[in-house]
Amino acid sequence: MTATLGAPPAAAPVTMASALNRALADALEADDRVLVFGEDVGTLGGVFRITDGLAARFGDRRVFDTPLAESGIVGTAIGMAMNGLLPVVEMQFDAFAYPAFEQVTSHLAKMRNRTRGAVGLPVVIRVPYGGGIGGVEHHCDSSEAYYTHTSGLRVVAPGTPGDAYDLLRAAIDCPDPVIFLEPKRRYWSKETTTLGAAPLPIDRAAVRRAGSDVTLIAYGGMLATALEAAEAAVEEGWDVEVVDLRTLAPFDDDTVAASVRRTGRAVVVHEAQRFGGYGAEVAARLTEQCFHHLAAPVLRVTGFDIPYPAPKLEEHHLPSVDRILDAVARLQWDDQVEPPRKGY
Amino acid sequence: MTATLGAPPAAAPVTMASALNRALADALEADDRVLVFGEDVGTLGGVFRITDGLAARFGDRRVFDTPLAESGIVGTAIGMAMNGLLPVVEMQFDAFAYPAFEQVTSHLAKMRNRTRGAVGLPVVIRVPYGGGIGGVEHHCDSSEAYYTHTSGLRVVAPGTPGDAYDLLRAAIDCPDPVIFLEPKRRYWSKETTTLGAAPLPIDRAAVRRAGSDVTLIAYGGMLATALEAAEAAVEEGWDVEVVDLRTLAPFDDDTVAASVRRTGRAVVVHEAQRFGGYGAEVAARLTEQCFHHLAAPVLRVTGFDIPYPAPKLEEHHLPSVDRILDAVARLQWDDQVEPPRKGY
Amino acid sequence: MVAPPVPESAQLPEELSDRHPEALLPTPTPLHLLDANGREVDSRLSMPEEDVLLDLYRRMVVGRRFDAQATALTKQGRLAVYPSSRGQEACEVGAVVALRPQDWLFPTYRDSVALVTRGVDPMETLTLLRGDWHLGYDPYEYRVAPQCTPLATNTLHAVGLAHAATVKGEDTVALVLLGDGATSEGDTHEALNFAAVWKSPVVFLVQNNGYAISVPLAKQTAAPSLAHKGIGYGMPSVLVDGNDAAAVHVVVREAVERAATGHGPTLIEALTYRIESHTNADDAQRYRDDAEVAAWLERDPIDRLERYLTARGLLGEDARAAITAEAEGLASRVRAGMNADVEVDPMSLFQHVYAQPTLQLRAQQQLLTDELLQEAE
Amino acid sequence: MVAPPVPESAQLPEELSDRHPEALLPTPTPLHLLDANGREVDSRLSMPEEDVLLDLYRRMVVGRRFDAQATALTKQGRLAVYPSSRGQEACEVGAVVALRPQDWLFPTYRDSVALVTRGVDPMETLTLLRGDWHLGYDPYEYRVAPQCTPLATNTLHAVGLAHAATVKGEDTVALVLLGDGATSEGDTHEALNFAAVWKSPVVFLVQNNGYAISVPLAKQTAAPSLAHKGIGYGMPSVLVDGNDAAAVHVVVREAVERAATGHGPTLIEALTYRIESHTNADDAQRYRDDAEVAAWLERDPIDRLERYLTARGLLGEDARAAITAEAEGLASRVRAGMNADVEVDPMSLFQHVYAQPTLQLRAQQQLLTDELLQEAE
Ligand SMILES: Cc1ncc(C[n+]2csc(CCOP(=O)(O)OP(=O)(O)O)c2C)c(N)n1
Ligand SMILES: Cc1ncc(C[n+]2csc(CCOP(=O)(O)OP(=O)(O)O)c2C)c(N)n1
Ligand SMILES: [Mg+2]
Ligand SMILES: [Mg+2]
Repeated sequence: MTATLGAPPAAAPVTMASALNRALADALEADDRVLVFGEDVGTLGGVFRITDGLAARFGDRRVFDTPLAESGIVGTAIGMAMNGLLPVVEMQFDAFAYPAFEQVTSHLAKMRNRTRGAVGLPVVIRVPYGGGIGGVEHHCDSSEAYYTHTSGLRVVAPGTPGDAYDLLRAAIDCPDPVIFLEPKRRYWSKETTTLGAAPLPIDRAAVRRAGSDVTLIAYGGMLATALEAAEAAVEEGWDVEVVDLRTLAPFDDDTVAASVRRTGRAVVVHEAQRFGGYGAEVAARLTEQCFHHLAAPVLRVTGFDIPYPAPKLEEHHLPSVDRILDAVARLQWDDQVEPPRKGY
Repeated sequence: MTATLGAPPAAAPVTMASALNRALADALEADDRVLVFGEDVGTLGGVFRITDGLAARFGDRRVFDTPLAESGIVGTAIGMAMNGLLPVVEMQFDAFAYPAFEQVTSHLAKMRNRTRGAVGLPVVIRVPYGGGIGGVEHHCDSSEAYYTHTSGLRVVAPGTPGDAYDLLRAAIDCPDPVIFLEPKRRYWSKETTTLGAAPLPIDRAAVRRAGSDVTLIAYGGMLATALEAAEAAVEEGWDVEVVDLRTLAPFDDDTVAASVRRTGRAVVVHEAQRFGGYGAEVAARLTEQCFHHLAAPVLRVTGFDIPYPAPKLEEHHLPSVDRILDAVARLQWDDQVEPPRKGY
Repeated sequence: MVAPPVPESAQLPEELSDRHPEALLPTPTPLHLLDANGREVDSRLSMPEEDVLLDLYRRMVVGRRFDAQATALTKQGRLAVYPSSRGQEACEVGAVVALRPQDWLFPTYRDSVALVTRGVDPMETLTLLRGDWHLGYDPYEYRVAPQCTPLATNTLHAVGLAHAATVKGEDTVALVLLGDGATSEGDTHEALNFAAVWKSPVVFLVQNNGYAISVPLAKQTAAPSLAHKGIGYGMPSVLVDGNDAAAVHVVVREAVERAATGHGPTLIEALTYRIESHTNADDAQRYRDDAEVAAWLERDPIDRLERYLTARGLLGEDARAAITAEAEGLASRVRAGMNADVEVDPMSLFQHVYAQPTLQLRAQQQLLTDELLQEAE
Repeated sequence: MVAPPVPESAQLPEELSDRHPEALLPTPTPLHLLDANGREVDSRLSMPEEDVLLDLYRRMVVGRRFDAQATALTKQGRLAVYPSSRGQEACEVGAVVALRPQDWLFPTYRDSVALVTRGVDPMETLTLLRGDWHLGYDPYEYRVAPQCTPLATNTLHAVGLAHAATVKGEDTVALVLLGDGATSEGDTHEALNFAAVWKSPVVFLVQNNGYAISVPLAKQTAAPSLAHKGIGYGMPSVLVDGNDAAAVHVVVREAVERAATGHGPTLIEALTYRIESHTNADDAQRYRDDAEVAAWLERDPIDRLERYLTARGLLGEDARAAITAEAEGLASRVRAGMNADVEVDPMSLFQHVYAQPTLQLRAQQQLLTDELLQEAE
């Protein structure tokens, strides 16, 4: 292999925002059927500039602003998908996807099944989600639990720029509808990577940091916090493994359960409110699958059961490194009552 | 006490439908601020006849049909509650509440908190939910997980006629917004009871059947099935306790955890799809609270992760007595590997 | 301000509507071609060709027979539920016959007669209502979307499909059916707006049958007519007698033509009446008078066209006999089909939830398989 | 069909609209009282009393000063975000001054100047935008609903509140503000419809400022005007020059009067322009020309009324000085208030989620308390 021929492009620092922009551009380039639309995604390039430059490059037939109506955006995307197109739509902020809830649950999620496979709906709904950016009310919701509970949807939440690229390309290629959750707080985070060089399949979790004592399970906006906590735990003498779910539904049981069986302890982390949150599913299914390997219950570090707080208080609501470490500390490291099980 | 004065009214057989009707009538009678409205609830008395006769009795100023728009119904109910009324609205079927999702999540659930307690919204949303009645698509959803995950809402699901009465009266009296889930399949079930004679508080679970070997946790449409399973389990030699949650959120940890600590084994049952379902929360929190008392993981018996099936196949989807018994059987009764823990 | 006169033709060049928005308003009374007695009336519409009229008649008779058969099957417990189109045949047939093969139909639960008219296999039409599965036909085969139950949601699908046709440069028009009640839903508003802004080739046909289950129109809207909503979107609108198949047909045909030639969407309100209860599970006597039903029976869409055709000598004994035979043939096929028990494979529950079954669904399928084996033992 | 002439007054008796639905349409050009140079024009509206005009002027000047101060505070990082009303003062002030004490205002995020005009404490107005809490004032104190961010959802709250007033026999009118973009949401449709069917005492004021963030009106609607939507609900509608405070005021006052006297809701579209970017976080240069902004600056609502008042000798030096002093006083109070750091008690996170804190929330509060104690150590 020479330096000029077939050499992979050099890795370069890239933000998640520009990785997403590149994924959209490459998908538009690769397949004429891809359309990008939503509120302010055309001329403006989106309020987060994720679609910056796309309308100019691909024309307003393929990248365009719609009237201001989210049910309308998702409902027409469904019709377009029925007619052979691949719509990628943007909901401007998480809570502003709620008006489309009926179209998502009653149609987008069910159409393939209702029609016995005749009508698939390869629609991607991009949702900037989560907090940590000082946004005012309604701008920081984490609504993954609503979507992951809805059979027929795939739900994806990248935690790194590289994954943002790979997962968005995979979501657009996917024949199933995908709710694509973009962690706002990570839009401007950087990674030095070669986009698209070695994509992991869309439905696979990834072990981001190997460790033997406890498994931290995170995704999207909380991945970086979990990794930070894992580093901080070294000081406490804990060897922490971090699993990045990448795809929330369907769940990669194999990867996650293997990790938890290895470590015997697990903490799942998310920003969303705790009760009935996605972490409950993770905890319940891991307990079902790994009960005899668990030295302690699977713990959850989550937002509180409150409406997302105002900017001045969000730091208290959001899972922090300390709160994660506190949970890890509660995992009965010196359990006198219960002897360590087989393997520990 | 004489036979004529102060004697409680004699217990009589009553269906859940008529208990609900009576609760509405008594609430309308008791408080002028109560209004009942929705689609077809006036002249027709509702498609399930839950509001039968109310418009005639209380007039169309207090019981009335709205235009056909669920976001409109919930949104105007919010405005009415802001102005001192107590709206009790009906969503005709479970899936037809989805158009109101934004009003429910972004306003109904949050208003009290946003306004620092200045504006409470004592709205009750009645939702006939669940299947088992041979209904066609979109008529049999179980959407409790969407609501229980939404901080600020109370979610209630009666399993018996007596409770239907008590809980609906309590919901209407409650200063918080309540999603009131009525199990369609139980509308015509009967109980011999004196309505309102001895109501349990709205946020308390009830042990419906005492037992020492395992706790079945159920609510709404699955309560009867769980009780049936408990009876059938006697033959297998299992002494099954049945806890009726009554209120799904906020959760009555004390009652449920006490039962599970006693029995050391638990199965939670619901019709809704499994992944991210309400049962995940129940399993996760009981495991957190009772880990050292558990002889086996908390198991879930739920609908499959599919859109609600057509009438001919629903029996295969819905938790049955057999499926519950199978789960109970999987609770490692003769666990050779792990010795029974303290207390068992 | 005095509004300019409305032009004679519904084929409204866009410049005109820009200069004179009032041209987007419907006529104050419904357009029609035949009065209730089947007599031709003065109209701005022109009468369709004779073979078209005969075709409309034939399909209405066949459609009604199908409808009656389906209703009968509910009484025998062979259908879980059936929302009848009886009385609305002029809308269902008149509109569908105006579609070209490449066009799409977006029907509701009410519109089984429209499906049969479009050529959907009658047994496939009834799959949903028999409770076998959510849908019995392949939408692409007939260019008919699944019958839609969540009200008004199909309006947006129609706009999306039509817009995609525009994007792809295809000559396809989408006709979406909705009821008077469904016009109150937010989705209807969003669909009318998207269609108008995008100038999508869509025809919105509101079958205003006076009720949304038990709720009469007066509790649904205070508008002069539902067609008066069009101008608020910049969309031409038409009010038509929905029991006059010829008029419905012409009006929809014009709208399809407008759409196909790049002039954008049309909103049509057809005034009609549902003769049966909302579904067999409903009891219409709780909310409407027999006298009202009787008055509408006088305006029956089939009788009306039959009188016209008979008076013009276009409907001889032979033709009648052939149509009756066709209708009875269909009915007996439906009876036979519905009386045969259909087995639905429980394993199909897990198919097509995703393009590829997930590991979790495979495990759940295994659980059910085991249960069924155990039961069989 | 020739439409009947529109009657002179907006005070439309209902019978008339029944007979002549076209009477519900807006005028083809916006109603106004003053041209861009502050000269009185021929109008079907009558000029408000002089003290009212002076009051409108004063409040616009004060409102603009407040707005400028808030914008400045975003640059200093003292406000998380601020959506400016600059350029829209005629709408915000003209409308709010038309409300009676017992009426309610349902504003959006854009309408801080409307709040200040209504008398909401300026510091309480900014609580949301400073990021202290979601709302700084007690809605019942001012009869002002929380500023609404989810677009169009407040239209339904206004209808509900107004309907409740009717049910309770109270004389209360609800004025709801929304933008041109918000008219595309389904909730707007449902609200207009419910209000019209219920004849609720509501006034819908659409501030059409030409853009929804970056999206121009032409991509939002194809309607002749947004006011043309009224007829589709059977609701009278008015198109008004939104930079003419006197005209906005009179039109809203008439609508409030109609509502209060049992004649139901009115839809008003006011044509205006937002001079600043959508919020301080937005960059309007990405989607509109400086020339367009310049043209609208020529139509400034304050200048216009100032010229009129000055020409009529109603605005002397003393009055000007007093108004300037009031505005500057407000601005410096706002500056002082915003420069003082406000502590927000983290424990307030758990309050008012329910009327009584749940056991779970108490446990979560304990967790946070412990954390904070640990940190403090
Ligand atoms: C979103 C939604 N809400 C409620 C229903 C329940 N529902 C089914 S049909 C119907 C009445 C519809 O009336 P209309 O649109 O006039 O149609 P018609 O039945 O008269 O043909 C209602 C309320 C539904 N299917 N979808
Ligand atoms: C339901 C919903 N969708 C999207 C948004 C994001 N958003 C905030 S303001 C805005 C534009 C609103 O335009 P318009 O209604 O014209 O009001 P203006 O800002 O011009 O006053 C958008 C899209 C929102 N707040 N709510
Ligand atoms: Mg109808
Ligand atoms: Mg605007």
